[in-house]
Amino acid sequence: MEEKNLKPLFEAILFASGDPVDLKTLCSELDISEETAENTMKELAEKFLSEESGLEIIKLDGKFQMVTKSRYANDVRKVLAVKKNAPLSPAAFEVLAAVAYNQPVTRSFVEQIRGVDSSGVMNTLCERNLIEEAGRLDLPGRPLLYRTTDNFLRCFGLSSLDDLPPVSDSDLGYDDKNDGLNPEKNH
Amino acid sequence: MEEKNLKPLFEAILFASGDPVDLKTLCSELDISEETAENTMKELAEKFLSEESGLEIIKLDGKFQMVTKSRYANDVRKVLAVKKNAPLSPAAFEVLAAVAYNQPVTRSFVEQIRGVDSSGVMNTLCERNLIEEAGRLDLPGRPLLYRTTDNFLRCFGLSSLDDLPPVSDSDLGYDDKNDGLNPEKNH
Amino acid sequence: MEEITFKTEVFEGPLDLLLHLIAVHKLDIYDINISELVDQYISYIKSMKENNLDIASDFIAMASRLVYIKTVSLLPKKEEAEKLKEELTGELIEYRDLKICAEKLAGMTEGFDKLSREPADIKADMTYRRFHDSAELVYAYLNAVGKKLRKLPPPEDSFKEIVAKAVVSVSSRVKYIYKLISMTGKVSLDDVYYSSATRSELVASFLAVLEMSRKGIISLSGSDNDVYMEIGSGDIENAAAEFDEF
Repeated sequence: MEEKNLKPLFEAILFASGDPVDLKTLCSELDISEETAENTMKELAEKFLSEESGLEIIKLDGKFQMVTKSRYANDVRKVLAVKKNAPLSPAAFEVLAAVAYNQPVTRSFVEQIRGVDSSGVMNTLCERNLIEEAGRLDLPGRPLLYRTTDNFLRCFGLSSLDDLPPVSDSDLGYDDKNDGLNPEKNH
Repeated sequence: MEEKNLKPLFEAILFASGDPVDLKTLCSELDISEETAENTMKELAEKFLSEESGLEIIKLDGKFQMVTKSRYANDVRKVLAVKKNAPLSPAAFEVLAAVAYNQPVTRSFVEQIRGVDSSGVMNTLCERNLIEEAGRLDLPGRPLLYRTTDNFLRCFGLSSLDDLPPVSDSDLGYDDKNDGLNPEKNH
Repeated sequence: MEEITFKTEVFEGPLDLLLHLIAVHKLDIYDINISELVDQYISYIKSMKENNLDIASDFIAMASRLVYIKTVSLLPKKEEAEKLKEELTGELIEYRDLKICAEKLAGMTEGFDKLSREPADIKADMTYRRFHDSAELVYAYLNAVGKKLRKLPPPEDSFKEIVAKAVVSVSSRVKYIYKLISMTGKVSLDDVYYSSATRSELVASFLAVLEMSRKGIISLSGSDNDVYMEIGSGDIENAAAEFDEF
């Protein structure tokens, strides 16, 4: 590998990794000497030291990591934390309702109800402390079960799950009982 | 906030976010004008364009994201032991095109254009974060609507949906004049 | 008919196959020669069968649609046939444009190599703090299960039946008509048509007469309003196997 390209490559690797990167892995995967790698990393670190950059490269226990300079931490946190105020999407509402009315449920049960992949939405709801894990189902693969949280009750002004507004079969438009939506039958 | 510090701060924010960052969020959280933000982002993007850097800043539908330059992808994947995703199938490209050019669309719309069942492909595209839910259509059965994601824009090198290549008659790509694909008759 | 040379090609669906046939056989997409297209399409489906390929129901459904258009276009009133052909042309053009767009997208995937990173762990408390009326949950739940309420597409079996009807009818009508002529020597076309109990039987009878006369199994004589069928020189035994494919 031509040496002149190593600096931007190292930069790309450190960026994409997030975690500290072991110099030994770098050397063996890119087939370069440890000395070359060490020098390249040093040059790269110097480049980032300038006032111009908001990032720096730190060395931890023989590994290198790209991080934001600490003086920007507060503003970074402020901007990134904005997400936490975002209202729920319609999809998130649907997943939340599917969990609330059928809990505890597996992810695939929710997906079966909605007919679409819902894993991203379920992760968000966990992160936002509206649903949580509730053990595993005793089936092959031992899938995770989910239930709603106390924070969920608070956000919807409910004192317990018994207060959930009822959804009747006629609301769902079912006359036929064999609709496959009955949770008991699905587990 | 002093303007001279904005560039490194933006760099730190884009780095820490990983995801695309909305310019509006930046402006409101940092209390700066949209013009200032736009200019700062432009300068920052230019800085990364140099051969020296392995990163670049791309614009996606009014948001900005820091990513690695594509020429380093193979080496980055090798060092970080990331498997490259399987390339998309021709069917996946068809579904993507159907969604991209007509969004938001229902699954049955896509299936009508293609003439074949497309649910499996659409689930895969959701999992790979190339399309996403976009509410439901106000029709009996309330079918889900789909649209393309910011990640779709990134993967196909588009700044916005307006950059989608046009479908023009001159592009029909048939050489034979007697093929019945005479553009004059088309419209 | 031309040798089937596209055994290894994979088609995304019936529309894809039709576009291929139209291009290969230089048909006019804006004025499709429907009977040639039907012949090409059916022979392709047959070759798929011979190669033991799974034939998706979509392909069979299109076959029956094409045969129907062909049948209708043989009727004296041309309007319906024109309408059906226009519909098909519209779908083909729409699909052709989609393929063009898909190919363009397939050629611009460099961005798949622009790698991002996991968001930094900023230790923010992401707990949801907005308040909602619990009635919103009911609404959301109804929406979530709404998908289930959607009229499900007919099961594959029901397509089989539609196709099977046409299939069985044509070959059974061939046998029936052939027997009829064999016994009486000369049969009026009208008699056959008027004896058809259902629309699908009428269509099948029409197709049967058409195919038999094309293959020379029967010959037609008489004037416009008074056509008679007689046994022709064609070999019913060889042809019979082919009818069963319909």
